[in-house]
Amino acid sequence: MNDMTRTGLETETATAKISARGVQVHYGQNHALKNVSVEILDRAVTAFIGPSGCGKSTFLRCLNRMNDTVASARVSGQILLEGEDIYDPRVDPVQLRARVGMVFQKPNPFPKSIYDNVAYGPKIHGLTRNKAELDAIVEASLRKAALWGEVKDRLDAPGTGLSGGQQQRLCIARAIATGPEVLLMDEPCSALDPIATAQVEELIDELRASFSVVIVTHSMQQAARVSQKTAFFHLGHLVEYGDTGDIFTNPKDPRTEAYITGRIG
Amino acid sequence: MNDMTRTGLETETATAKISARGVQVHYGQNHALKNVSVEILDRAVTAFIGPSGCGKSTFLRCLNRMNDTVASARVSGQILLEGEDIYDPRVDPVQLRARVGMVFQKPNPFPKSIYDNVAYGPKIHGLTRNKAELDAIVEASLRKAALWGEVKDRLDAPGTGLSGGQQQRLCIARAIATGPEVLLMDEPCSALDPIATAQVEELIDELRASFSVVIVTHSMQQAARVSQKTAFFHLGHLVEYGDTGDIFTNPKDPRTEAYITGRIG
Amino acid sequence: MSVLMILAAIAVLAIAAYFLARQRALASTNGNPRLLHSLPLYYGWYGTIAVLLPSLAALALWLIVQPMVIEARISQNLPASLIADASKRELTMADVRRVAGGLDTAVAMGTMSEDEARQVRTESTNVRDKLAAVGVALGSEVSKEVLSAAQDYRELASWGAAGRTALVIVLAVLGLFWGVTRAKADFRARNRVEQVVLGLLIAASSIAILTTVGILWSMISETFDFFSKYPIQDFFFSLTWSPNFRGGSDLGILPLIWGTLYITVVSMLVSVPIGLFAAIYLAEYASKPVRAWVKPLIEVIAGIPTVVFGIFALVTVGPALRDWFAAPLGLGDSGSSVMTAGIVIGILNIPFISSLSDDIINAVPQSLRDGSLGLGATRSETVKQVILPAALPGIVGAILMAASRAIGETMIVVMGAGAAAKLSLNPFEAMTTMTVKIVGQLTGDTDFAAPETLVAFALGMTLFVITLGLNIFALWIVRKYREQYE
Amino acid sequence: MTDLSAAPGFTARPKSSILTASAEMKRRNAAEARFKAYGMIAVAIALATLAIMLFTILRDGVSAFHQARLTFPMELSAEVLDPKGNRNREEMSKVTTVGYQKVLSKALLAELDRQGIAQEGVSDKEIGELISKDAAGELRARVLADPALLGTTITANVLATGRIDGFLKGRVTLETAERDSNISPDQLRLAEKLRDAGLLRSSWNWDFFTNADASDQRPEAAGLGVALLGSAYMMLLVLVMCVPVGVAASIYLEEFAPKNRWTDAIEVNISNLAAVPSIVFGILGLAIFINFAGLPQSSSLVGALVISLMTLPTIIIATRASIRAVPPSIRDAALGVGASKMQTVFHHVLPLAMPGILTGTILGLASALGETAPLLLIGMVAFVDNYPSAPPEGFLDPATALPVQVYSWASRADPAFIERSNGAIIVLLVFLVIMNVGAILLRRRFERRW
Amino acid sequence: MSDNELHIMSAFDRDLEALQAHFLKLSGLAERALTDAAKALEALDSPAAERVIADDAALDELEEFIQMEAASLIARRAPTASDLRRVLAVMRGAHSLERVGDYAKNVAKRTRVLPQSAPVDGHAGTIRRMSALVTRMLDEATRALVQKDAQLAEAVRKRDLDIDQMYNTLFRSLFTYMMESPANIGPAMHLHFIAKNIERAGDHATTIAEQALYLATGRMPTDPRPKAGIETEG
Amino acid sequence: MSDNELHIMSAFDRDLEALQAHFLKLSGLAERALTDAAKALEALDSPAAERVIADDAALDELEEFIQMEAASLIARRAPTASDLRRVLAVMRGAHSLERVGDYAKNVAKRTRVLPQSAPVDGHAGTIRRMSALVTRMLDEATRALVQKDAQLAEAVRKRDLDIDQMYNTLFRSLFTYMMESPANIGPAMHLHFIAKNIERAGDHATTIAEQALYLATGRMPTDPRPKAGIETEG
Ligand SMILES: Nc1ncnc2c1ncn2[C@@H]1O[C@H](COP(=O)(O)OP(=O)(O)OP(=O)(O)O)[C@@H](O)[C@H]1O
Ligand SMILES: Nc1ncnc2c1ncn2[C@@H]1O[C@H](COP(=O)(O)OP(=O)(O)OP(=O)(O)O)[C@@H](O)[C@H]1O
Ligand SMILES: [Mg+2]
Ligand SMILES: [Mg+2]
Ligand SMILES: O=P([O-])([O-])[O-]
Repeated sequence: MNDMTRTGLETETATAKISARGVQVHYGQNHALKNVSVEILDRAVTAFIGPSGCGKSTFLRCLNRMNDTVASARVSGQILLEGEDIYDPRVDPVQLRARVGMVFQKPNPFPKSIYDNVAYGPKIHGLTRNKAELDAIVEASLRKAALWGEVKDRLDAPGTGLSGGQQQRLCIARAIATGPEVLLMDEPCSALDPIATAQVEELIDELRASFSVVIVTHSMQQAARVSQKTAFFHLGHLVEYGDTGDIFTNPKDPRTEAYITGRIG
Repeated sequence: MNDMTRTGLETETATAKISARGVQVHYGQNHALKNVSVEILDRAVTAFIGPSGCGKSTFLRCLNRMNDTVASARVSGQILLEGEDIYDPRVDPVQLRARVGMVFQKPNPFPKSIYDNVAYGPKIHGLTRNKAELDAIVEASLRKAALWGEVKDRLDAPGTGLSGGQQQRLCIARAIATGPEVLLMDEPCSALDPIATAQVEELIDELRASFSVVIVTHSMQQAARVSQKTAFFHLGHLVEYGDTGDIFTNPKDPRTEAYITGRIG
Repeated sequence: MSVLMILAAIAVLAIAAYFLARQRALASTNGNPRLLHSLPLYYGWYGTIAVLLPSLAALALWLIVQPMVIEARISQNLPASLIADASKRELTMADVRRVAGGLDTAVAMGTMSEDEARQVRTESTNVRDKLAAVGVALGSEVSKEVLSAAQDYRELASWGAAGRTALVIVLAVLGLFWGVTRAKADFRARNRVEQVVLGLLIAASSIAILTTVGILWSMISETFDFFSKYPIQDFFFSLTWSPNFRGGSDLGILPLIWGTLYITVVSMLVSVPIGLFAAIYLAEYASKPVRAWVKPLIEVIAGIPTVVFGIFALVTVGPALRDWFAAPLGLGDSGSSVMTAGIVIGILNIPFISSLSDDIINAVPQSLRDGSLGLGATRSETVKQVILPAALPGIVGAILMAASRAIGETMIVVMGAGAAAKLSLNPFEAMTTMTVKIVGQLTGDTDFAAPETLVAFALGMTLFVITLGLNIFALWIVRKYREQYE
Repeated sequence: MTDLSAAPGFTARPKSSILTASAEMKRRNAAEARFKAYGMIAVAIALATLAIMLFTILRDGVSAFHQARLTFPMELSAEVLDPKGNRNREEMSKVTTVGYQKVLSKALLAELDRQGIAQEGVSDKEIGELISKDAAGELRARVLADPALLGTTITANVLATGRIDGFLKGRVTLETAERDSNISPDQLRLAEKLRDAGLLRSSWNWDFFTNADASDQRPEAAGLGVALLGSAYMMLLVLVMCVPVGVAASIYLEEFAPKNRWTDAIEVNISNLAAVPSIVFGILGLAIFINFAGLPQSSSLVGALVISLMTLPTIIIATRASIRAVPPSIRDAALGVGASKMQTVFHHVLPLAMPGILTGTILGLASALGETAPLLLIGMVAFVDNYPSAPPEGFLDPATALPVQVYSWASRADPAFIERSNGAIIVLLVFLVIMNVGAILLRRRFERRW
Repeated sequence: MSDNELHIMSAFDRDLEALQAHFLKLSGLAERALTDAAKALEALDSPAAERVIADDAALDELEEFIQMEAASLIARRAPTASDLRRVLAVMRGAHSLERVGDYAKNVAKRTRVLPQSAPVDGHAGTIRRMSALVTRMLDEATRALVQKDAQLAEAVRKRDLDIDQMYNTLFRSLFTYMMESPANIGPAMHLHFIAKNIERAGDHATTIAEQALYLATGRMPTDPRPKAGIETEG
Repeated sequence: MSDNELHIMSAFDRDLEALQAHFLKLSGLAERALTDAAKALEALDSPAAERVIADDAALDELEEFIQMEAASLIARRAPTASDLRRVLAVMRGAHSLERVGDYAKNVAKRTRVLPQSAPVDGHAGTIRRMSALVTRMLDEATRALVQKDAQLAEAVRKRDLDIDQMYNTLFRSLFTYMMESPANIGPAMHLHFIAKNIERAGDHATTIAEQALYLATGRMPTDPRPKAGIETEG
């Protein structure tokens, strides 16, 4: 059976994009994340699941140092992005975030035109020398986000006028535009209805051809649908990490089993 | 096969609690609900599913005239609660709402003690003559809402201090306390995490022993899990209404099939 | 070079620095902005800041220090008689400055040559007339000492100006070099620029603290001065207030506090019920169009200056109360009264209470309303049992703030309540408050050192402490409340 | 767990038809109606007071925009006004206003004669008193400015005295004149005839906007010029000092300040400063800017400094509120694509908060415009009849401000000043309305940008 | 394993239990059918055989009901991990039981047409013992599945070898019997197929045991089933 | 039916298609095994029979892979309605195909031990024809399932009767052959079982056709399968 290609899982080259080693996070006295070590694969979708408050978002936000903006958060341990420690004092978190993009729970387009939303990142990072280059980046990003067809005739319309699902795809396009290598998504579909959710999930599935995607989700079904790797967090611990198919048919840890079958009371 | 008791579905006496006939709702020019006729069974959970904006909430809010508070809404058609038209001019919506209770999307306990939250309805409706009776109602309601065990030692604690799932069960207890016959719930779990959701679903399943429950949900899985009857709305139409098991294994209408299998694009 | 010229020079250098630094940064990567750490404009801004920051700081410092140094030098040379005590010395220095300024003007207008100005002597010329001709009026004849001191002053000032120009320009040029040389690809220009901007922001936010410090500082020393001249227990416990500008005044604060509180209570009796009910009506009952019109209309009241309310009290309310209530009831015949001021302050506070309460009521989430209505409660039951209890802390906060406004209100009381300090229960009698007396004592033509004047500072201090207490309490309540829904 | 049987309470509510209202329900509905009525009454009271206030102000103030003037031909006799006859200004200026006064009353008398209007027991002196004391000065200035007028006959258009003006406006009646030492009923009757003859008429009063304040003797000449200019200077200064500092402080506190004791102190401080009685700021201004820093009393600069410190908290609070109203998700979004904190604030937060900032600023300025009490303490209530010069020096010149002018007129004895005081209020309110409308328009405009 | 804990949503547990209860009932029906058929054969009791044949309809119906119920449970509860394996195991187990029922019915049908003269005595006993063994295997396999008892399942699986050996013995005996006289060939053929049927029923019991192993471990057993010659295959 | 439209999430479609592709491949393997076994029998070609036996491992493995994949698909995509029926139908169909493979293997094993002298010529042809028919049925049933073609499935289901009749004919012919000489009994028994195996394979084709009907209509066919006597049952 091992010689056959499993349909759901086609991670050919399983190289690690991000390696976290013994990551601990404290919020003041609250030990929110306890010794988490995990490898985030390149060109694959990794899902973080777990009960509320188990530290999924916390860990996700460690990966692009968005936790820096929380005064009380202290991060220890090592997180390597392609072998370089992102918590090295020499690292400018602003530059890091251009490489590790983020998409949030609620679609949050800037109240600007669709074009400007996507162009913002490239502009502040000085990625382009002229308007033509910028146009090209915007178009490419929107295409990648499967939104170009829907908005190409109204790039000047405000991004906030789109529907929820389109807004979320716009946010993804915006994140893509800075040319990141990793895309972090914190419950990107929880504010969307089932149809928009399916569209975004479809997009995420396509994105893994070019990015390493990490997605936090409360919906185990969603994790099962979109991810190739799943990590289960519980009370700040990383309990189990493995192939999504295995986790959902045959988890190793009884806590994982209890959670995904709806038994933690 | 028909002579066997189907495990999921034990609706012994299928009497209609509410009959809606040709209900139409306009919001100004917007024809939000088109000729909906449906029977809500007593002692069963009926789920309303459908894409965003299809009119689920609108129809639900017709059932206890919460739409009266929306200035632009016009309702036509007939809705009978045990044979009496609830849109009859003689009907006082305030009285109606005591019989048709409602639970909302986000848990909204009053910023009072747990006890006062539950006692509020009985008090304003003058259901009790003395404190002992009130205590009895509060306890009975909390028991029914499967919350008594968790809060019986802190009835004076503020209701807002409970966890999300507990808050939602408190809201259900509050609604139960006025002794309604029908409980309407508009996406009661969409603000909850999976564990709290499961707890509330469990509660809903128990409630159908005594009430007629109507639940609007975006989650088809949820509808499948908790309901005995499912109604699928699409663009303001009631497309299909039937046993939940049938709808989810073998729907009649291609639109229902497309929606529940994730095909409406 | 004049200050204006220096500023212009710095500006030119700053602009130059912008472009040079930007250019250099770009050149360091052969024109490819992607290889720069920051966007090119940040390198430009860094250059600009490198020019501006040191030179402007030096300039400001120089401008502050130079007069001090010069005056110290000059006063050394002045005869002791002219600088006997602080006020005398101040007067003399003012004369010196004015004469020096006059000479400057004269030179500028061409009526005097530079040499003349330097050489001119009181013996040979009537300096006062000369200066009057160019529009500089001097109170008295110019004494010899003053003139020579003025000439010294000019001399030093011109040296100072030269030194200032040199220093500032040198600093600016150095800054330019610094800024431009550092503009290289891996220089973190954005971070540096942002640090400077952050510094400016912090400086701006410190002004609030400085203001409070200023308030306390301005009152504390005078208040101590007052208490050194007037016994503190008399101030706080004496029942009479009768200042006498010839001395021997009774300066008991109790009548003033009584008047203040009486007026405040009356005003709250007017504003709280009306404001609260108006807020409830607008927030819960009024239809959209009604609300859209009525709310701003009520807020118009809040926008009307208090002096207008003062006039209203003086011209309309006072006489009306007197003629319709006080006189017929035999309670007095004063147009100015506690009632007048209280009612008018009450009116003034209506929009304050109604607006704040309206905001607070609106901040109660709609879901609570839905929850209550969904249980079969009527609107008034919802308001009374759910919304008001939820909003109560906020409303109490609003009421406390309104009370502190009423206590601190000045113009209406000045114009509507009269100026007689009395301890009376009759609301139709004129009484007065602390604020009125502060104005009264400080605008009278008395010696600034007399207790009758200084008492105003003690009053101000007391008022400040009372309202501070009230406000902090109100703030605490409002904040606590706010956290409930956040 | 859900033992229904153990629920005695659930039988309490009798099952009834929804079509009939219970007695209980009727009682509750009545309570509902009462409650609603209270609210409407409260709103009605609030609006009624507003209406009464505006009504009285308009009633008492509109008349200030009209002023009675006497118009009659007058020969400028060269002998009297230029006794040396050499048209030398310096010589001519030796003739005081009293001389002109005489010329004026003589001309009026002559006109009366010419028109055949009987004096009816009003003495010549009393007729002269009909002309405002201001007229002579005005005429003198006019002649000195243009000596060629001497010897010609010009049409004099001079202010009538305040009582006559009041008489035309109905404020002064024959009865009040009985008790008035400044005017007699006879004079009023004569004025009536003058009016009928067309010599005396009421006309639009531009001088009200341009004149400086005037002494108690001639309320008819008092105007708002200096106050308007003073207020304008102050507003300009407040705008320049307050807005940048306020916005900068708000940005720091909302976006950058770490949450610690110090920023907490700043925060409490600011909320508190917003509620400190204005009179305390007056004391501050007096003690610090005048007594300590030695800035000139009554100057618009000191006024502006005091008002700025008062307004700063208001602007900070409004600005912070609108910065806070910008959803955090926008900040996350910007940080998420790699914008720095500073870029996030200046590219996204500030533009989004702009409408709120603008509105808050304008409203803060509007309330600053109406502030009176602290200005009294720093001497801006002083009588100023010279215009401040042009900025920047003008900022140091003595000036007064609109609301202070209102107050100072209101506290004068002559009822003519009350009218002017109300007139000034109308001007002040018009300014406030303009600012508020401006705020609304600006806000709209900004909001449409997206 | 934690799936012995209860689900938060008890209706899920009830559904699962109901499904398993039906499954146990089905197993009971299959076992009785097999026992009854063996008894009818031994006694050459046609009416009893008729009853076995008639009863098969109920068994088929119950099996289809279980399949529908399981499908509905998958649709409604989206089970994962051990829950999913349990449902799938029950589905496959039910299919096996239905096949067992079919075999019992075939035994009964053949019993019906066996001549009274048939040489049942010698072989029928063996067949009854075989069927008793299979019945026990079925019972244990079903229990192993419901109770997720890997050990029991493994034991059942091992026991298949015994059935195979009994079958082989019987096969040879019947073969000899056929050789004796051409007249014996007809009845012996029937007995032959009957034995084969019961052997197949034993295979199905093994299949159920394997499902129990799958359920308990998440994998199908990888070592090949113990087999005793071609006769017992296919 | 709308399930010919694509899912919003195309990975779901891909998964479903992959599953069906494997299913078709499995069907191909089973058909080839059956054909090859029949051919080996006709030619009494032991090495060919060996190959069939060896190939069965791949078939078993593919079947288990399909079962795992389908379970994983259920766990990961929580299919409902027609999607769920499709997955379940494939699971059941795969099981049937695996059984067909087992029968082919058994045929091959019996071929291996048939003496060269066996009276294959007469019967082997019939068996080959039977197996050709079954192969076609399998092919068509699989296609009916994948293409959700109720008509085709119904046709396959009807055709089962032909197989049964051929089997009955063969049965009688072999019976006669056995009577002729006791020496024939051994080989005839093997042929007998071989025929029975192929008949069972036909039954499985019918089962697959029934799954196709279930998929297309949501119900299992309620009319009883056409049957031709006890021999073809069980
Ligand atoms: N800014 C913060 N300050 C203090 N504690 C925090 C903060 N953010 C999170 N925590 C705490 O850290 C723990 C982990 O939080 P986190 O947000 O990572 O959970 P999560 O798994 O994302 O939960 P959810 O599913 O509800 O989003 C929780 O106990 C939470 O209370
Ligand atoms: N208060 C309102 N005023 C005007 N239109 C409304 C109002 N409420 C709902 N609608 C419109 O009525 C239609 C049905 O809305 P409804 O809220 O019932 O949808 P829904 O099915 O509940 O959607 P969702 O799943 O997003 O809650 C929509 O087109 C919506 O825009
Ligand atoms: Mg989270
Ligand atoms: Mg809805
Ligand atoms: O159903 P089978 O005969 O293949 O076990």
